[in-house]
Parts: sequence; C-alpha cells; structure tokens
Amino acid sequence: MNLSHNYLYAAAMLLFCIGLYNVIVRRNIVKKLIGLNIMETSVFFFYISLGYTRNGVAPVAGAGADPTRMVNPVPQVLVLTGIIVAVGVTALALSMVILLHRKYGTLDTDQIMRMARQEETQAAREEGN
Amino acid sequence: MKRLLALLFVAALAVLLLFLVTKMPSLGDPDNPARQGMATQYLERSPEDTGAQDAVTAVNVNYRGYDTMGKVGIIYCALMGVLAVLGREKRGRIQARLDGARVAPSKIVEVMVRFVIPFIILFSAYVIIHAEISPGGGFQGGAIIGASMIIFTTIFGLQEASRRMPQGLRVPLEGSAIMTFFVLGVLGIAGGGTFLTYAWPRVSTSIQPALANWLSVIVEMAIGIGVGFALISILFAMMREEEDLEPVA
Amino acid sequence: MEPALNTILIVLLVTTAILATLSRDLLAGVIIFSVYGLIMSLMWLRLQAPDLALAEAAMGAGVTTVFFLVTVFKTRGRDQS
Amino acid sequence: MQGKPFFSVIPLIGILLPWVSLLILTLMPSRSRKARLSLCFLGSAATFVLVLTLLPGILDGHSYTIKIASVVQGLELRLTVDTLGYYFALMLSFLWMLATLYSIGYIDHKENRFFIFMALVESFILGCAFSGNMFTYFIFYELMTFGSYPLIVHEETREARYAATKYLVYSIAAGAVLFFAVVGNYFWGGGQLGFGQYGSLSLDIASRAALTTLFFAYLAGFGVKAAIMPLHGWVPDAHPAAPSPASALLSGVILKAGAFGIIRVVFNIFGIELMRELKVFIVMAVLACITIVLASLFALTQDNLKRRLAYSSIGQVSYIILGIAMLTHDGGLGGLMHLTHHAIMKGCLFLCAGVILLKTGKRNISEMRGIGYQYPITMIAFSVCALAMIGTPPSVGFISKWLLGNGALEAGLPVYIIILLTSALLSAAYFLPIIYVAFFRWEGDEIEGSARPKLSFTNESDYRLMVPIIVLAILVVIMGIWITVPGFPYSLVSKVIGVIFH
Amino acid sequence: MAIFMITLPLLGAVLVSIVGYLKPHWLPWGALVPLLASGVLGCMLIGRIPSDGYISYHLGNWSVPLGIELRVDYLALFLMLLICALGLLALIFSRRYIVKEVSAGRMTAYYVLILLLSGGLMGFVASGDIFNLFVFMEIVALSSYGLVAISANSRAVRAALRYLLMGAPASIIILLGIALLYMATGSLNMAELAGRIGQSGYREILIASFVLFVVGFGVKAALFPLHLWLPDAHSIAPSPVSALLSGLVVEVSIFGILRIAYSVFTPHVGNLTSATSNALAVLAAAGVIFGGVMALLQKDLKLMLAYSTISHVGYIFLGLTAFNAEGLTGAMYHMLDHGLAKACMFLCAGSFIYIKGFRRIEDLKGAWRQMPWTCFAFGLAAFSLVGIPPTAGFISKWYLILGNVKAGNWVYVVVLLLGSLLGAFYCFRILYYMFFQPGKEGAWTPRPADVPPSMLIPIWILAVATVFFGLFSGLVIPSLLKAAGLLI
Repeated sequence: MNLSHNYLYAAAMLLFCIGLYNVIVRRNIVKKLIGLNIMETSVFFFYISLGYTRNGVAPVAGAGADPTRMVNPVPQVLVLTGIIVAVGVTALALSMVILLHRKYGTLDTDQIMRMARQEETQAAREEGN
Repeated sequence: MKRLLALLFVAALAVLLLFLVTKMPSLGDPDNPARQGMATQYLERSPEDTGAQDAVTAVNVNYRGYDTMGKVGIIYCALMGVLAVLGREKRGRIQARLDGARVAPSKIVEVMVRFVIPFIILFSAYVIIHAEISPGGGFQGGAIIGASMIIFTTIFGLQEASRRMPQGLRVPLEGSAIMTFFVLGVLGIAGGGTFLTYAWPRVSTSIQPALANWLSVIVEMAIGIGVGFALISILFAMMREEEDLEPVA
Repeated sequence: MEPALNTILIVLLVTTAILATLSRDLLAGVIIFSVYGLIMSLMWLRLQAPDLALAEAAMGAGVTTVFFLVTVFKTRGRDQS
Repeated sequence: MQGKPFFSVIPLIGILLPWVSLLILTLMPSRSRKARLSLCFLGSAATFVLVLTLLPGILDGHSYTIKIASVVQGLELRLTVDTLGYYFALMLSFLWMLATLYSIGYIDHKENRFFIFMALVESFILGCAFSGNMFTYFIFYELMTFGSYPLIVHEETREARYAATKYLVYSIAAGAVLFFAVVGNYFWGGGQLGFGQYGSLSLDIASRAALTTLFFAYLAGFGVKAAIMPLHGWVPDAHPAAPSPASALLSGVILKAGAFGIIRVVFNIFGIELMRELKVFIVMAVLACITIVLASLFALTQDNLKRRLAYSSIGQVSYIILGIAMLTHDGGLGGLMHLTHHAIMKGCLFLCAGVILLKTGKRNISEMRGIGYQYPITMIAFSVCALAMIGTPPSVGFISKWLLGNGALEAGLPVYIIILLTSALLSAAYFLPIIYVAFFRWEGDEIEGSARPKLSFTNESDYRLMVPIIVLAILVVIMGIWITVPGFPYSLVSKVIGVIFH
Repeated sequence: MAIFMITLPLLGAVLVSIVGYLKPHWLPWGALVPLLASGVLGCMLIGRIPSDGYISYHLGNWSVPLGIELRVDYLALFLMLLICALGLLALIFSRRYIVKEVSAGRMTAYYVLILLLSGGLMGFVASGDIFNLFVFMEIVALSSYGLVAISANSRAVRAALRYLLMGAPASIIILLGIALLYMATGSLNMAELAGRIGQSGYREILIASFVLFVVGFGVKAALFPLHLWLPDAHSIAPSPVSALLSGLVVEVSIFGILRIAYSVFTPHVGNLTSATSNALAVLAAAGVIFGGVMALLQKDLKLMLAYSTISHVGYIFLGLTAFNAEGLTGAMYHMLDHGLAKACMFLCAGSFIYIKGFRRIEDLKGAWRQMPWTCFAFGLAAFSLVGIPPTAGFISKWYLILGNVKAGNWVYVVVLLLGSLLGAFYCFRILYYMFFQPGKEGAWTPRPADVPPSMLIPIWILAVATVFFGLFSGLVIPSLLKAAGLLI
C-alpha cells in the first residue's frame, strides 16, 4: 500500500494539483482553462488507473481473451462521460472568452476586472447626474 | 503573495492526497473492491447479453445507455450555451467577408483535402459501426467527423463550409441523437421492457441479441452524427466574425 | 508491463503540464497542451483502455485543441489591430 | 372547559365579517365617502352583534370550536370560543365598533387605507381571542402586529414614521422570541399547545430549567405588547403619533392582546399549580409593581396629553399582570376584570383627547386652560373617566382596585396594597391637574377678577365623535354600580376564575 | 412515468430548437408543452408512490448492479413538481419580458436551455445512481452557465465565466469523489453503496470522498465560503433565469448533498461523517448571518435577493445537519418556500425592470402607486421569506427550529432566529419604501399602470402559493415527515 506501488495514483494526484494551481494562479483566462483541462484529464487518468488490473488485457472479447484477465470497463465508460463534459465546458468557456475579448480586448482577468470597475463607476456617475 | 498562498494551499492539498494514495487499495490488484461486483458481471455477461464484443461499448450503449443519453444532452447543452453566448449565424451561409478561419489557399492543399476528407469520414463511419467488436464508438467517430469538417473549414473558409452544411441541415441533425434515444426508449417500452430496453422481451429470445446489436449500432450512428454536427456548429459559432455579432434566428 | 516506460511517460506528462502554462506565448502553450493530451492517450493505451485512448486523441487532444487554437487566433488578431 | 366544545362556524364568520368592509373599500375605492365608511361601521357593528349572539351559550358554560386547517395531528389552526376568549372578544368588538364610528368623524385623509387596516386588525385580534391553541394565537398575534403598523404610521409625519418603525422593531424582535417560545412549548409539551385544560405542561414531561426558560421566553415575547417596564419603549411614542381612535384601540385592545397572551400562558399553558411550583410568578409580580410605580412617575412629567395617557396605560396594564401574578381568586378576578375596565376608561380618555386635538389642535395640557367651558360634555366625560382611573367609587376603576386589594390580602402580601395606593395617589396627581386646568383655569385668569367664561354647548362636535365618548363614560359608571349584570365582566370572569381556583 | 417526466423536456428542447428555426414566433408556446406534459405526469404520479417507500425504475431492464436505477420517493417527487411549476411560470413570464434582455438571435437558445435545465434538474433529483447524478448535474451546470450569459453583455459574460470557473472545478472534485467512492466500494448504485460502505475497510478514502462531495456540491449550492460566484450570477442573469437559479438550481444542489449524506453515507455510519457535518453546520450558520448582513447593505434589488439566497441556503443546511426527521422536513419545506418566494421576488424585480428599468432599491419609493399588484405580490413573497405566519415560510421555519431544538443545538436555534430578524429588516426596508414613502416626482405615475397580465399571473400564482402552502401545509407535511423518517 505504499506510494511507490500506487505511483499511477500519485501521478494523477500530482497532475490534479498542478492543474488546480494553474486555475487559481494564472491571470490569463485561456491558461486557466488549460489548467482546468489538466485537472480533468488527471482525474480521468486516476479513473483508468484504478480500473487497471495487473497484466490485464483490453476489455474486448473475441480472440479468446478470458474475462478474468480483462481490465475493469466501468471506469472507462465513466471517463468517456468525463471527456464529453470536458470538451463541452471548454467550448462554452472559450466562447465566453471570445466575447469578453471582443468587449475588452484582453484576456487578463485583472485588467478585465479593472475595466469593469471603471464601467461601474461611470454608470453610477451617469445615474447620479 | 497570492501565488505563494496558492502554492502553499496546493502543496498542502498534494500532501493530503498523497497520504490518501498510501491508503488506497493496491494498484492493479485483481481482487480490490472496484474489480469485484458489477465489473466482473459486465465482462462475463456482455457478449451474450448485448452481442457486443467490446465490453466498454456494451456498458456504454446498453447497460448504462441512460448515462449516454445524458452525455449527448451535455454536448447539446454545450452547443446551446455557445449559441447563447455567441449567437447562431444568419440563415443559410455565413457572410465571411473577413474570414479569419481561412488560410492562404494553395491548389495542392485544396486538392489534397478534397481527396482526404472522404476517407476520414469513411474512417469515422468504421469507428462508429465497428464499435461493437473493436475499440471506438459514436463519440470518437463523431469527433472525427467534426475534425474532418474542421480541416475543410480551415482550408476552404467558413463561407464554403456553411454552404456545404447549411443551418437547415445542422439544426435537426444536432438533436438527432437525443431524438433517437427517445424513440428507442419508447420502442423499448413498447417491446415489453422499460425505457431503453434493446432486447425486447416481446420478441423471441433467439433474435434478442441480434436485435440489441442492431439497435446499439443505430444508437452509435445517431450519437456520431449528433456529436459531430454539434461540434461543427460550435466551431462555426466560434469562428464567425464580429460582422454578424447580433444575429437573427 | 514494465513500470520504467510508464515512469518516463509520467515524467513527460508532468513536464508538459507544467510547461503548458509557463510559456508567455499562448499558441505554444496550447500546442504543448495538445502534446500533453497525446501522451495521456498513449498512457491510457498502455493501461489497456483503447477506447479511451481513441476518445482522448480525438476529443481531448483534437477537438479541444482546435477550439483553443480558434480562440487564440481570434484574440490574437484583435491584439494586433 | 366544562363539557366538550360544540362545532360552530360562528367564530369563523366572526373573523371573516370585518373583511366585508375591506372588500367594499377595495372594490369601490372612490364612491361616496359617507356610504363607504358607514358600511365599514356596519361591518364592525355586525361583528359585535354576532359575538353578542354567542352570549347565552357561553353563560350556560358551553364552548364552540371549528378547525380551519391542520399541519400535522395536534398542530392545527383551530378557533375555539371558551369563556375567557369570549370575554376578550366581546370587549374588543364593542370597543372596535365605537372606535370605527368615531374614526368616521375623525380620519380625514387616506381613509381607505385606515379603514381597511382597522377591519383587518379587528379580524386578526378576534382570531387571537378565539384561538384554540397557542399555535393559532401566535399566528393571529403576528398578523395583528403587522396589520397595526399602518394604523400607527397613518399620519406619515416624521414622528409617526419614527414611532411606527420603533414599534415594528420591538415587535419583530419580540416575535422571534415568542416564536422560539411556542416551538419550545410544542417540543417540551409533547405536541400539546391547546387551551383545552388549565395547565397542559407539567414537571414530569420537561425539566424545571426548560420550563423556566419557556416561561421567561413567553413573558418577554408578550411583555413587549403588554408594555412591561424594560420592554415598554415603543408605547409612549406610538400613542401620540397614531390617530386618536387608533391610539384608543392601541391601549384599549392591542396592549391587552399581550396581556391576554400572558393570561393564557399562566392559566391555560402552565396552570397555577405549576406556576406556584416554579416560583416564576414572583418575577412577574415584581416587574409589574416596578412598572406600575415607574410608569405613573413618568406620566407625571409629561405635558403632552396623549403621552401622559400612554404612560398611564403602561401602568394600568401592569395591574392586570399583577393581578394574575397574585395567583389568588380575587387577584385573578380583579386582573381579568381590569382588562375590560381599563379598556373602557382609557378608550374614552383617548377619544376625548382626540376631540380636543381635532377641534383646537392643542396637544399639551398647559395649553388647555378653560377647555372645559368650550367643550363641557367632552371634558365631563374625560373627568369621569379620569376619576375612575384614580379609583373613586362608584366606578369600574374602584371595582378592580378593590378586588386587587382583596387578592393581595388573600396572597398575604400587603405590600401590593401599598403599591396600589401609591399608584392611585400618583394617578390622582397626574389626572386631577388636567381637570383643574380644564375647569378652574381659563384664558387670562391671572388677571384679578376676570370673569370665568360661560359653558357653551354650541361648539361641541357632531354625533359621530360624541356618541362613543358618552356611551363609554356612562358605561364606566354603570359597570361600576351594577356589576353582576350578565354580559358585564363579572358574569363571565367569575366563571373562569371559579373553575381555576375551585 | 417518472422517466418521461425527465426525458420529455430533453426531447422537447430538441424539437423546440427546430421550431425556433422554422417558426420563431411559436417559441414561447412550443416551449410550454413539454414542461406541461411532465407536470401532468408528475401529478398523476402523486398517488402511485407507496407511502412507506419509493418507486424504483430499472432502465433498460437491467437488474441493479448492472443498470441504472431511478428512485422517486416523496422528497424527489415533491421537488420534481416544484421544478415543473417554477419552470412553467418562468416560461410564461418570459414571453413578454425576455425581449428586454435577450437579442432575437438568442431566443431559441434561451428557451432550449430552460427546457434542458428543467429536464436536467428532474433527472438529477430522480436518479438513484451516483454517476447518473453527476451526468445530470453537468447538464444543469452547463445550461445554467449558458443562461447566465444569455444577455451577452460584458457584465453577464463576466458573471457567467466566474460561475463557470468555480463550477467546473467543483464538478471535477465531485468526479474525483465518485472515483474514490467507487474505488472503496466497487459500486455506483446508491442503495448498494449504502450497504457496502458499512463493510468497506477503507475509512480514510470514504471520509475523503464525503469531504469532496460536500465541497463540490457546496460550490454549486453556494455554501458560505464557496458562494463567491452567486451574487453576480444571480443578479445579472435575466430575471426569470435568476428565479430559476435561486429557486431551483441551488435547492437541487443542496438536495444532492442530502442524497449523499442520507442515502449514500447513511446516518448509521455518521461516525464517518460527523466531523464534516458539524463543520457544515458551522459554515451554514455563518452563511445565514453573512448573507443577511450583506443583503442589508445592498443597494441593488436583485443583488440583495441574491445575498438573501446565500442566507437561506444556510437555513436549509441547518435543517439538514439537525439529523432528525423534523429538521429534514423543515429543510425540504424551506426549499419549497424559498423556491416560491424567491422566484416571485425575482419576477417582481423583473417587472420593475420591465416597466421602468429600475434596479436600485431607492428607486422603488412609492412604487405601489403605479404597480400595486406587483408590489402586493412582492409583499406577500417577502412575508413568506421572512417567515411571518401563516405563510409557507412560517411552517418551514417552525420545523427547522423544532428540528434544531430537538437536536439540542441551541446555537443554531439562535442563529435561525437572528437570521429571520435580519430577513425581516432587509425585506421590510423595501416594503417600507414601496408603500409608505413618497416617490421622487416623475418616478411613478399616480394612476396604476402595471405589467401585462402574462407577467402578472405567474407572479400572483407564486405569491398565492406561498400563502396556500402555509395555510394548508397539512397536504404536504405529513408525507414529507414520513419520507424523512424513512431516511433517518
């Protein structure tokens, strides 16, 4: 039960943390999204490695492969869903990024927030007078 | 400062997770809990239950077909979300005056692409239909269809692409997967089973596996078409230029 | 399976994951990310998950990367103008 | 109660009847003022008559009940007319009828809103009187709280807004505490909230600490409305700010709703044995005494007439609390009867103050020299009620004080009598000056030998204002002389008290 | 039957998109049909559920470990009906309103997304398979991102992107939690999991997965420290969407935690999760106070409503963490009350925007002269939100406090009372402005000129429903109590 034996799990967790760090720290939205995708793939990696069995074969019958040596198909199915979700979320987020870039001409979250604050204050001033 | 805090937080998280890893069942052990229970049943029963050699496809389409319906719904959601943000293009073709997608045209490339794309589509059809006995399936095939169209678009530009695939064609096909699922579900109920039953209890047990097999092939094809066209529409929406930022449905 | 190759792949994965967001240039980052996806699909192939390898290669590495590229190009074009 | 309650829809009708005038006002907001408002008066009068029809049955010791809705078994919205509740209902519907008549002559702007909320609050507070369990009582009590907000804010001057907001803040806070009390009662009482028997809680279903907490939660929750001393802050602001009929109802009925809640808690929820067991009644009594004395002292310092009256109501309501807290036969009798007595007296006083305010616009007592000569009937009524407040026989005030005194002796605590006498003296000290100023001073009397003005009955105001005042003033005396007339407080209260202190 | 309640809106979404391509002006009517149908089905389902259990529906005729199971108990059916009702009312409201905030080209997407949202919510509630739960949660999440961004101005897109950047990691975290759960037990079906968690030897992994679930769903449900996305998203989205997000999405995410905490990690193995649920309760209490105070400080009406949502999420969590039938019933009933009342208030805010474009609270001074009906409905909803008898909010608060009194955690009782005090203050401030304050001259016409009936009717249905479910809570409460008792 030690790390060296579960090194695949450990790697998945490591990647997860890297992705999370990117999501938190990066100021560029596209980089945030890349980090997001890294997180997701790491979780998928975790799934697949927990489905793996020692010197197993792909869960495809025929060619006389016996079911006892096959790897666990369930995590693979779940991961398929995960991949779909990842693509969908990424596409949606990127479309938002494109729109934001049309409005603000930048991808930097801090700059966007600054501009937004300026907008707010201007709007408030206009309401004032 | 913020970076440092984040780093510390993530590092702490990493330590926790690695500690967790040490508590996990050993990797690839044939008798850890995950391998027991339904997994073995799937592996043993899937060929004669569903007539599909590939256990993943069997589980994906047949045992957990409801999930797959959900997946199609997710892609459809993503498409609608993109359209909600960027808006769909005008009826008919996209007037791509300043077409950012188009690269400098070169005769050879165009000929190559014209030549290659049919084969790509053929390959995707193979991936979809052969999912029963070999790796692959509707989603992968759909993605490949989408990829081929992406190549086409990058070479010939949005205008041409949207002429080949007008909105009137895409709108119904995007949702085809969900509709197919619904129809098959109702058929399953009509066939004496419950929603999304492929091996209808009403028909004789001898042809049930074949029936399930064919129905799942249909499902895979529907998924492929739906996912492919959803991806294409997303791509078009993202490639459209600012000129028609405010579209009319 | 021999863990050595897996270890190499994991090292590659981690390096690409780190590099993907370090580079100034978004385009390079996206390309590195697609490389990451391809290595990941290779890894899954070695873990006896061919369906997933295919899916990841087509979707994770393929379609997602294309979306990223489109975004990068569009945003780029604006920055210059 | 004795005997099983009969099913009857009359309570429900009684609660819904005031809504008639609400419907009238909302459906025809701009028809002739006279027609609309007299219809409203008819609505409240009809309510009073309806309540009156129940009198014989109640005197025979019956009680009527109807279930409106139920959440789960035992936790239900139920109206039950028992003797105690009927007593309160009779008093309030009578007073309400008079106040409605009065406000037709008094209210001059936004009368639609005012009358709508008058009707609403009447129906809600009737619900309080008729409620068959603490759950129902709490519901109607809260509704009454929020319904009476527009009555206080009606003038929409700054002080009116301030007073109303203060009132709302106090009431909401109290409502939260009360909410906890009711939930706790439901929990510790094992789902028992009914007023069916005298004392549904007992020490063998809940711990002493829990019950004590519960009691103080109730006391704090109702104490805000009943204006027990640390919680009385909203009263002196609300009464002057509100229009006079509203303030008459405030001190006559709405303060009483709090007191009535405490009566319910003491007699029906806890029961006197448990009260004696828990020793909490001492705290009640002490608070009440403090309130009585301090309120009278505060009243002395006020020059604003309605403010002075407000402080005096604070003190008078505590008479009721004190009487309950004595836990003796006569004490309870006096306290319960004072509920009505004070309502009549103070209602009449506020209405008189309203007439003066309306006619002369004078708020302060120091400005009222010789007012008795311009408005003799009003001021005579005022003086009658004032004397009754002080406790001079023959009047209702004397009756309740006498009974309270007996109760004090019965409880073996003569200190209460001292308190009562002190407050009587103090109330004499703050009521007699008004009468003096009204009748024995006049404009320019500091000049030697200036003739005192003649009594002039000409500039008395019209019947809508005068009738309620006169009726109330007469009642103050009559009720003080013929005590045992059926329908008068004694006939009803003595039943309840007799059952409780058998 | 239940399956059609879920799939009809999904199918309807596709058909509506085609309708939107062919006949755009049929959209508002076409979108009503699927939800209406599933609502009718739900009403037919009411009697069918055995009072001591649930309907279990095996999809594809596969027995439990193999296939996916739907299980509809009274709690689930209760929420599904709420979803249908609110979705329908929001759609009816949208017909006239939405042109104010959404450009014509996005109309189709709007209606399709609302249908997908309702279908996903119902699927989420009814699912008895933990991974299926995740799938439908993703449908809900994606459609809500899209709906927040639908007005496609910069503020909306910013809010949506923020929502997405917090929501997507949350769903990844939930995915990881599912992985750990599956790793430790080897099952995905909730009932089976509940059985296996007992014997499973991997305590640490189970605890970790529970924590991950709580964090993930906590983000979706805007649990106190994870609420950062909520105020923007809920206040900037178009009003019917805000109504759905505040009235349904948040509640249903809490229902997800309820499923995890009660159906999967049953309270019998509470020793696994007690520490986490105590932490949950503390956070919820903090959220109640924080949301209330922030709501008091707001100037923007919809922003204030959004913050009060945070506070009410705290209420519901406090009901859950009481771990007894009364608390659970209070939580469920508060979901109903908050759903109705908050949706009504958001729709009222929408009609103020529709008439005058007013968003700030000061602008509402004297509003009732022009819009009496809207203002009175708002008042009713506010009463219900504060919990003044005899509205539904009163009953739910009754049971929340009763549950906490029973559980003996007095601190939370005090917190609940304080929360309702705060709620009273921030609601009555608005009512005071509306009814007892003279408006700025020219702000409101003295003659009543209210919103069109197609917007007024949904508002009033909601407002009356709050009172109705307060008076006649006897229709719902007993079955809720029984169902909750079964879960304990």
